[in-house]
Amino acid sequence: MKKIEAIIRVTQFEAVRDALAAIGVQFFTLKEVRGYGLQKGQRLMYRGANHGADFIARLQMDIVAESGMVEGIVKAIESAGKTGKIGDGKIFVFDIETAIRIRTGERNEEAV
Amino acid sequence: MKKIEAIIRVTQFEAVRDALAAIGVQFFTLKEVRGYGLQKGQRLMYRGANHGADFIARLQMDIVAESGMVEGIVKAIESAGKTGKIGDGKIFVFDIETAIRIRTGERNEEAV
Amino acid sequence: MKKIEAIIRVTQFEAVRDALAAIGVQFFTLKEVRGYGLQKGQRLMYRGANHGADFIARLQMDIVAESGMVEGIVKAIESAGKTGKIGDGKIFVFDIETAIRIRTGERNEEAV
Amino acid sequence: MQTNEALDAAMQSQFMTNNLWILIAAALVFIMHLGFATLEAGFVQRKNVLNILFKNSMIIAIGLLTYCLCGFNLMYPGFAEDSSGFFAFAGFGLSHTTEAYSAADGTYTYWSDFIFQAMFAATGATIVSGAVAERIKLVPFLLFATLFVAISYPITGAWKWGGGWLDAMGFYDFAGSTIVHSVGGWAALAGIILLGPRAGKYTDQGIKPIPGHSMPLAAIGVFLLWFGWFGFNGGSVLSADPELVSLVFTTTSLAAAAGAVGAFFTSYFMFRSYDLSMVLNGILGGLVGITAGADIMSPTDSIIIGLIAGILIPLAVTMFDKLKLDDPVGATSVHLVCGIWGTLAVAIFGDCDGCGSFVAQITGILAIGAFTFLFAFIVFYIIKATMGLRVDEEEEARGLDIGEHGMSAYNQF
Amino acid sequence: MQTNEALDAAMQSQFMTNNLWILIAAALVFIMHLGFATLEAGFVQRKNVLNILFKNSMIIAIGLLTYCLCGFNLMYPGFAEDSSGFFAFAGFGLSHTTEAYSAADGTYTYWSDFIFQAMFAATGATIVSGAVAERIKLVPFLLFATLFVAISYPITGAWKWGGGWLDAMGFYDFAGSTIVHSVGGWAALAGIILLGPRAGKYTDQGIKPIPGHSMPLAAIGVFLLWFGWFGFNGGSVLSADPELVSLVFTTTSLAAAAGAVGAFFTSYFMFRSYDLSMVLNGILGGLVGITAGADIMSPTDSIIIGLIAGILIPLAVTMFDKLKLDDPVGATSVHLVCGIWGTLAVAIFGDCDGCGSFVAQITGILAIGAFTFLFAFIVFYIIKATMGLRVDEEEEARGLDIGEHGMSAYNQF
Amino acid sequence: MQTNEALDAAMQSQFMTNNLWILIAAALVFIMHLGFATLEAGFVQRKNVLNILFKNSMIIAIGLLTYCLCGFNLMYPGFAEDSSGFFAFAGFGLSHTTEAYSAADGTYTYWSDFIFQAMFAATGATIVSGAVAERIKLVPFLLFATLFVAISYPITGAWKWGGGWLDAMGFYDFAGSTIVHSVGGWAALAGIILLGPRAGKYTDQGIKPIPGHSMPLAAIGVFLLWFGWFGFNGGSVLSADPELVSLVFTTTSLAAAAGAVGAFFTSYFMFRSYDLSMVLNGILGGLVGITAGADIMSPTDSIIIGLIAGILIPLAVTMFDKLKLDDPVGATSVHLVCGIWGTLAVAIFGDCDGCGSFVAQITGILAIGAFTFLFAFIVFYIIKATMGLRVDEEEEARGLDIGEHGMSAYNQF
Ligand SMILES: Nc1ncnc2c1ncn2[C@@H]1O[C@H](COP(=O)(O)OP(=O)(O)O)[C@@H](O)[C@H]1O
Ligand SMILES: Nc1ncnc2c1ncn2[C@@H]1O[C@H](COP(=O)(O)OP(=O)(O)O)[C@@H](O)[C@H]1O
Ligand SMILES: Nc1ncnc2c1ncn2[C@@H]1O[C@H](COP(=O)(O)OP(=O)(O)O)[C@@H](O)[C@H]1O
Repeated sequence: MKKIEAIIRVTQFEAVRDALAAIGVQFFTLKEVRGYGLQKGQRLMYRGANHGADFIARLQMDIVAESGMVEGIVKAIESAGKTGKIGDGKIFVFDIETAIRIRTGERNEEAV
Repeated sequence: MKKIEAIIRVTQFEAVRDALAAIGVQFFTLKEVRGYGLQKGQRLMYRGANHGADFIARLQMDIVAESGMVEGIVKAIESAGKTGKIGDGKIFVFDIETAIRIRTGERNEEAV
Repeated sequence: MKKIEAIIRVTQFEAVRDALAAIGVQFFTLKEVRGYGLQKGQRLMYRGANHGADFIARLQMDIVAESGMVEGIVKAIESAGKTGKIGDGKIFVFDIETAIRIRTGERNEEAV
Repeated sequence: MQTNEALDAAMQSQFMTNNLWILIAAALVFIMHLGFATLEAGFVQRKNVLNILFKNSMIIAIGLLTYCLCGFNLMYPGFAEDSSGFFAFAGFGLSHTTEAYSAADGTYTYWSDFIFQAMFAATGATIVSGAVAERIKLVPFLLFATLFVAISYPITGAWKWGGGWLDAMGFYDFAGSTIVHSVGGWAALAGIILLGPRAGKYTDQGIKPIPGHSMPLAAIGVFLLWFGWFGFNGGSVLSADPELVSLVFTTTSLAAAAGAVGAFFTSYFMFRSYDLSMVLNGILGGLVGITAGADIMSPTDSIIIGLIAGILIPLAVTMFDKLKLDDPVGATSVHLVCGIWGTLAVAIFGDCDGCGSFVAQITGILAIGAFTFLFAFIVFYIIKATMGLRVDEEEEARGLDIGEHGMSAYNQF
Repeated sequence: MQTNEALDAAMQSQFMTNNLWILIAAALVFIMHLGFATLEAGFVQRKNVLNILFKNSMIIAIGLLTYCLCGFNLMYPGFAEDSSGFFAFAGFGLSHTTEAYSAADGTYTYWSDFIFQAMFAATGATIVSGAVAERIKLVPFLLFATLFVAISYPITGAWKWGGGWLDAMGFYDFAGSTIVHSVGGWAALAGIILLGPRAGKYTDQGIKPIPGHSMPLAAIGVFLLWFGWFGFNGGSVLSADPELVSLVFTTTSLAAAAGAVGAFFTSYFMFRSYDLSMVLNGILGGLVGITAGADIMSPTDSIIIGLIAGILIPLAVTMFDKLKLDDPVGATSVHLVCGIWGTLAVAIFGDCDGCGSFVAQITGILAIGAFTFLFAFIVFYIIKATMGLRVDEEEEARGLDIGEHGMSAYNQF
Repeated sequence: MQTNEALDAAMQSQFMTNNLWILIAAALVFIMHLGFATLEAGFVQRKNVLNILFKNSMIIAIGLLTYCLCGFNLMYPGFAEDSSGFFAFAGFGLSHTTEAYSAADGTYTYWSDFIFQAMFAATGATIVSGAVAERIKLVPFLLFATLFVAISYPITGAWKWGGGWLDAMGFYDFAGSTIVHSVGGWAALAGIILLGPRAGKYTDQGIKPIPGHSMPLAAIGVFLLWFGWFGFNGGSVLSADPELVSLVFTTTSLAAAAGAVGAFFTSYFMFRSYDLSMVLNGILGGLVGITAGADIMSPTDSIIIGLIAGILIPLAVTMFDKLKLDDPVGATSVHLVCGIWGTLAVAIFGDCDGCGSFVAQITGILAIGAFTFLFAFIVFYIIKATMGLRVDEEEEARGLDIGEHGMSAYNQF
C-alpha cells in the first residue's frame, strides 16, 4: 500500500483527474494548499506598497493505492500535470502501514 | 510512533472527537478536504446546467500516537465514524520517524 | 528523502519561513489547519451561550528534503517557531519513498 | 374665481407632496425586505444561506401579488359604519382603474395607498422565514407564507386599520407593533413549536450556539431595516405633515439608538460579552417597540421605550432558549416580545384622548395574537400532517442549499 | 395682485415638489449602479470579483463625466421641429450657468434634468460589463465603455427622448426598455460574440456551469436594482404627478413580483430545480419588461407582462447557452430579450392614442438595435485588432483580479 | 381673506416640501453610517471585522443620544448677536415639545432640524473608528467617541453653523468639509499617533501592506456613502430650493466622478497598478472636497476640485505611510487632506460675496483643526494613561473579534 501526494497546478486539476480516471483511479482526497517554490507568486500591490505574494495556490491530491499501481498513477499525473513551465509541482510517494475502510472495516487492498 | 489519517464525514466529526476523547486522545489536527470516491456528491444545478459535484466536503483528522495506541484509536474512529452508507471514509496509518514538541524540544513519546 | 510536517502558530509563520530561507529551504507547501491540543481555543460566546472553541487555527508546513538536511530544518523551525507558551505545535518527520518533479521527471534528490 | 384657482393649485400642491411622501415611504418599506433578507442570511449557517435568500425573494413577490389579488380588499373592505367590523371582503383584484385622484380625495391616490400597504403585507411572512430557518422545507414554507399574507394578516389588519372592531374600541397601533410585527412573531412561534429546534442546538451539556455565518451581512440588514423604518413609521402618518413626520423620524431614531444601548449593557451584564448580534437585535427591538406610538411620544418617552426594548432582547433570547424554542435570528424576541411591549407602552406613555387604554391595548394584543397564532398553528399543522414540514436529518446536516436547491450560496472558496 | 402672488406661490410649490422628485429619482437611479456592481460581482467567480467592481466603479464616473462633456447635448440637441431628427449636437459642456429656473420653465431645473439623465447614461455600459466579465481586458473595456456612453447611447436616445425621428413616428418607450436596456443588451451581445465563451464553459460533455461566487451579493444587487427602479420608472414621469407616479410604482412592483413567479415555475419545470439565480434574473426581467409601458398599463397588464418576462428568462438563458454565447450574469436574457418583449408589449397592451403601434415599436427595436449592435461590434472589433480584447489563457485561469490588478477581492481566508 | 387662505395654503405647501426634503436627507445621511460600516469592515483584516461593525453600530446610537442630550444645544446655542460666539450651551435635552411649526417659522420643523443635524453628529467618530481600527481597545474607543461627539464636534460646529465667530468672519463651509470631515480626520490623526502602527506594517524591509479582507464590502460602502451624500450636501441647502438642490446634486456627483478618475490615473502612474482601494478612496476624496462649496461651484469647478482631490489620495496615502502613520482605511487621506483641500477650494473657485476669503478659510481650518486635534489628543492621552488604549500584541495577532468579543465575523468556513 502506498500513498501518493501530488502537488499540482490548479489549472491542471481536471486533466489529471481525467487521466487518473482513465487508468481506473477514482478515489482521492483533494486539498487546497499554498505552494512556496521556484515559481514565485504574482507581484501584488495594495495601496502603493508591493507585497511579494511568495506563494501560489495549488492543489494537493492524496491517492492511496496498491503498490503495483503506483508507477501508473505517477505516470498519469506526470503527463497530465505537466506544462513544462516552472511551477508544475511535485509527486511524493510514501509507504503506508494499514488502510481501513470505515464503512466495512475492510483492510488494505480491499479498502482502497 | 504512528500517524493516523482519518478521512471522515463532516457529520460524524463530533461523535469521533468524543470517542477519541473517551480513550484519552485530545490532540489532533483537522483539515477540511474534498473527497472523491464512491459516494458521489449531490447533483448540482446552476442556470439550467447540471454540474456533477463529483466530490463532497470531508474532514481529515491527523493523529500522531504511540504505536501501542493505534489499534484503540482506529477502533474508536471506526465505530463512531460509521453510518453504514457509502461514503464513510478511510483510515490510513503511517510510520513516523521522529516527533518533536516545538515548545520543549521533547522527542517522540514525550512529544505527543 | 524525508518529509517534515511542522504544525506551527499562525503568528510564527514569517519567522519560521525566514529561518528556513536562511538555511536555503525555499520550497514548501502550506496548509491552513485546525489544531486540537493543550492550548484550548478562546472562550467564545454567541447570543448568551458559551461555545468552547476547542480548536485554534494553525499552519502546517510540509517540507520535503534530503535526509541530511532534516536536522537543520528541525532546528530552524524549533528556534523560530518557539514562544515557550503552550501551543507552539509539533514537528513530525516521515520517510519518503520517491519524490518526482512533474516538470522534468527528475527523481528524489534532484527533485526537491 | 382666480382665487379658487390659486387655492386649488395650492391644495393640489399639498396633495402632490403628501402623495410623493407615501410613495417614497413605500420604496423605503420595500428596502426593508432586503434588510430582512441580509439579516437572516447573516444569522444562518453558511449551508442554508441560499435557501433563506430564495424564500425572502419569493415572499416579497407573493406578498405583492396576493395583496393585489385579495389582501387589500380584505384589509380595507369598507366596514359598514357602526358594524362590529370583524370580517368583510370587497372582492378580488384592484378596483380603481380610470379617474384620477386629486386633493379632494385625501392625501394620496388609490395606487399610492395600495403600493404602500402592499409593501407592509409581506413583512409578517419575512419575520417567520427567519425564525423557522435552517430546517423547514421550501415548498411547504412558501405555501404557508402565501396563505398567511393573503388571509391572516389582512383579516387582523382590518380590525384596526380597516376600521374594524378594535379601532372602534380605541385600540392604538400607529404603524404596527402588533398588527405587523407581533403578528409575524406569533406565526413564527407557531412554526418553531411545530418544527422543533435545529439538530444539536439543545444538548445534554447545555445550549450549543450555532453562530450566524456572516456578521457583515447581518449588520447590513439591520442598518437597512432602520433606514426602511423611516418609511414604515414616517409613511404611516399617511401625509407629509411636517410636525408629525419629523416627530416620527426623531422618536424612531432615538428608540433604535436606545435599543442598541439597552442591549449593549444588558448583554454585557448577563454574559460578560460584547455581542454584536444582541446589539443588532436591540436596535430592531427599539424600532419595533416605538412603532405602535411613534407619533405620540416625546423624545424622552421614545428613549425609555427603546431602552426597555433593548433590555428585553437578551432576556427574551435567553428565555426562548430555556424553553428550547429555537429561533436562529431572534425574530420572536424582536418582533413578538418587543411588539407586545411597544403596544403596551402606548397605554403607559401615550396620552391621546380615548385611545390606547390598557384595556384596549391588551384586548388588541390578545385578540390579534390568538387569531394569528391559531391560524398559523393550524396551517402549519395541516402542512406537517400532509406534505411534511421539516427536511430530513441528513438534509439538515448537509444544508438546505444543496438539499433543496442543488446549489451553494458561495462557490470557489 | 395678491391673487397672483398666491397662485405664483402655489405654482412654485408644485415646481418644488416636481423638481424634488426628479432629484430623489436621480439618487435612486444612482443606487442602481451599486445594484449592478453587486449583482455582477456575485455572479462571477471569486477570482474576478475585484475586476468587476473596478469596472463598475469607473463606469459610473466615466458615464457622468462624458454625459457632462457631450452626451447630454447629443441626446437633447434640440432638433428643429419637423426635422427627421437623426443626429445633432448642441456643443460641448453644460450650457446652463446663471439664471434660476422657476415653475414657468417646466417641472424641474436644468441641473435636475442633467443629473437625472446622466445617471441613466452609464447603465448601458454597466450591462455590458456583466456579460463580458471574467475574460475581457480592463483598459480596452474602459475605452469601449467611454465611447459607448459618450456617443452611441446618446445618439439612439435622441431618436426618441431627444424628440427625434422615432418619437415623431409614434415609437413608445416610457422609461427605456429599448433605449436603455436593449441598448446595453445589444452591445453585450456584440462583445460576447467577439470575445468567445469563458474557457471550459462549453465542453464536449456539454455545458459546464460556472457558478457565481456569492449569492448574497447577487441578491443584494437585485433588491437594490428594484429599489432604484422606483426612481428609474417613477422619475421618468418627469414630474411628481400623483396619479401617474403612483401607477408607475404599482405596475413596476407587480411586474417584478410576477417576473419572480414566472421564472420560479419555468425554471422548476425546465430543470426541476429551485434556482435562485433564475428567480433573481426573473425579477429583473419583469422590471425591464414593464419599463417601456409602466405609465400606461393596468395592474393586470403589468402582471402579465412581468410573468411573461419571467418565463422568458430560463428560456433565453438556455437559448444563449445553446448558441454558445457565454454571458456569466444573464445580461442579454434580462436586458436584451426582456427589453424587446417590454417594447412589444406596449403595442399589445397599451392603448395610448397614435403611439406604440406594432410598426412603430418594431421599427424602434430594429433601428436602435441595428445601430447599437453595429457601433459596439465595430468598436470592439477595432480594439480587438489593435490592443486585443481578451486576457490570455493563463490570466483567465488565474483570475483577472491578480492578472489585471495584482490584488485579490478577498484576503486572509 | 380667501386670498390669504390660498397664499397660506401655498406657503404651507412649500413648507411641507422643504421639510420633507430635510427629512429624506436625514434618512440619506443615516445610510452613510452603513456606508462607513461596510467600507471600514471591507478594509480591515478578517479577524477584526466584527469589532469594527460593533463600533460603528454603537457610534450611531451614541451620536443620536448625546446629540439629544447636549450636542444639539451646544452646537446651536443661540449666540447673542455680535457676540464673539465661541462657546455657549442652551441646556440639556430637547426644548421643543408642543406647538406645531408652520411655514412662518422657516423651512422645516424643530424635529427635522434636530434629526438632520443629529445624523451628522456621529460622522466624525465614525471616521476615527476606521483609522484606529485593528488595534484600539473597544471600551476606551467608545468612551472617546462619546466625548468627541458630545462635546468637541458641537463646539467647533457652533463656531460656524451655530452662528459663532467663524461665521461672523466669513468662513465658508457649506456642508462640512472642515466642520465634519476634517474634524474626523484630525481626531483620527491624534488617535493613530498615540496608538502607533499595526504590528508588522512598517518593517525593516519596507512597508508591508495589510490588504483589506473584502473589496465587495468596501465597494458597497463607497457607493452607499455617495448615495447618502445626496442628503448630506443636498440637505444642507436647508430647503428644497429647486435651483440650489439640483446644482448641489450635480456638483457633488461630478466631483465624485472626477475623484475616481484622478485617483485612477495618479495611482496608475505612481504604482503601475489599477488599485480599486485607491479609486474608492478617490471617489470619497472628491465628495469630501466638494462638500465645502457644493452650492457655489460650476460643473467645471466641481470637476477640477474632484480631480485634484482624487490626485491627492494616492499622494496622501503614500505620505502618511512614509510618516509611519498607519491608517487602515485611508480616513486621514480622504477626510483630513481632502477636507482641507475642499475648504481652500472655496477661496480659489468660489465667488460668494465677502465670504470664503483665503484668510477666513485658513483661519477656519487652523482654528477648528487645532481645537479638535488637541481635544482628541488629550482625551486619547488620558485614556491611554489610565485604561490603556491598545490591545496587547497577542490579541492584535489573534484579532480583536475573538479578543474583545469572543466571536468571529464569519463562521463555518
Ligand atoms: N521540497 C518541497 N517540499 C514540499 N513542497 C514542495 C517542495 N518543493 C516544491 N514543493 C511544492 O511544489 C510546488 C511546485 O514547485 P516549483 O519548484 O514551483 O516548480 P517545479 O516543480 O516546476 O520546479 C511548490 O509550490 C510547492 O508547493
Ligand atoms: N484510495 C484513496 N485515496 C485517497 N482517499 C481516498 C481513497 N479512497 C477513498 N478516499 C477518501 O475517502 C472518502 C470516502 O470514500 P468512499 O469510497 O466514498 O466511501 P466508502 O469508504 O464508504 O467506500 C472519499 O471521499 C475520499 O476522500
Ligand atoms: N498527537 C497529535 N497528533 C496530531 N496533531 C497534534 C498532536 N498533538 C498536537 N498536535 C497539533 O499541534 C498543535 C499544538 O499542540 P499543543 O499541545 O497545543 O501545544 P504544545 O506543543 O506546546 O504542547 C495542536 O493544536 C495540534 O494541531
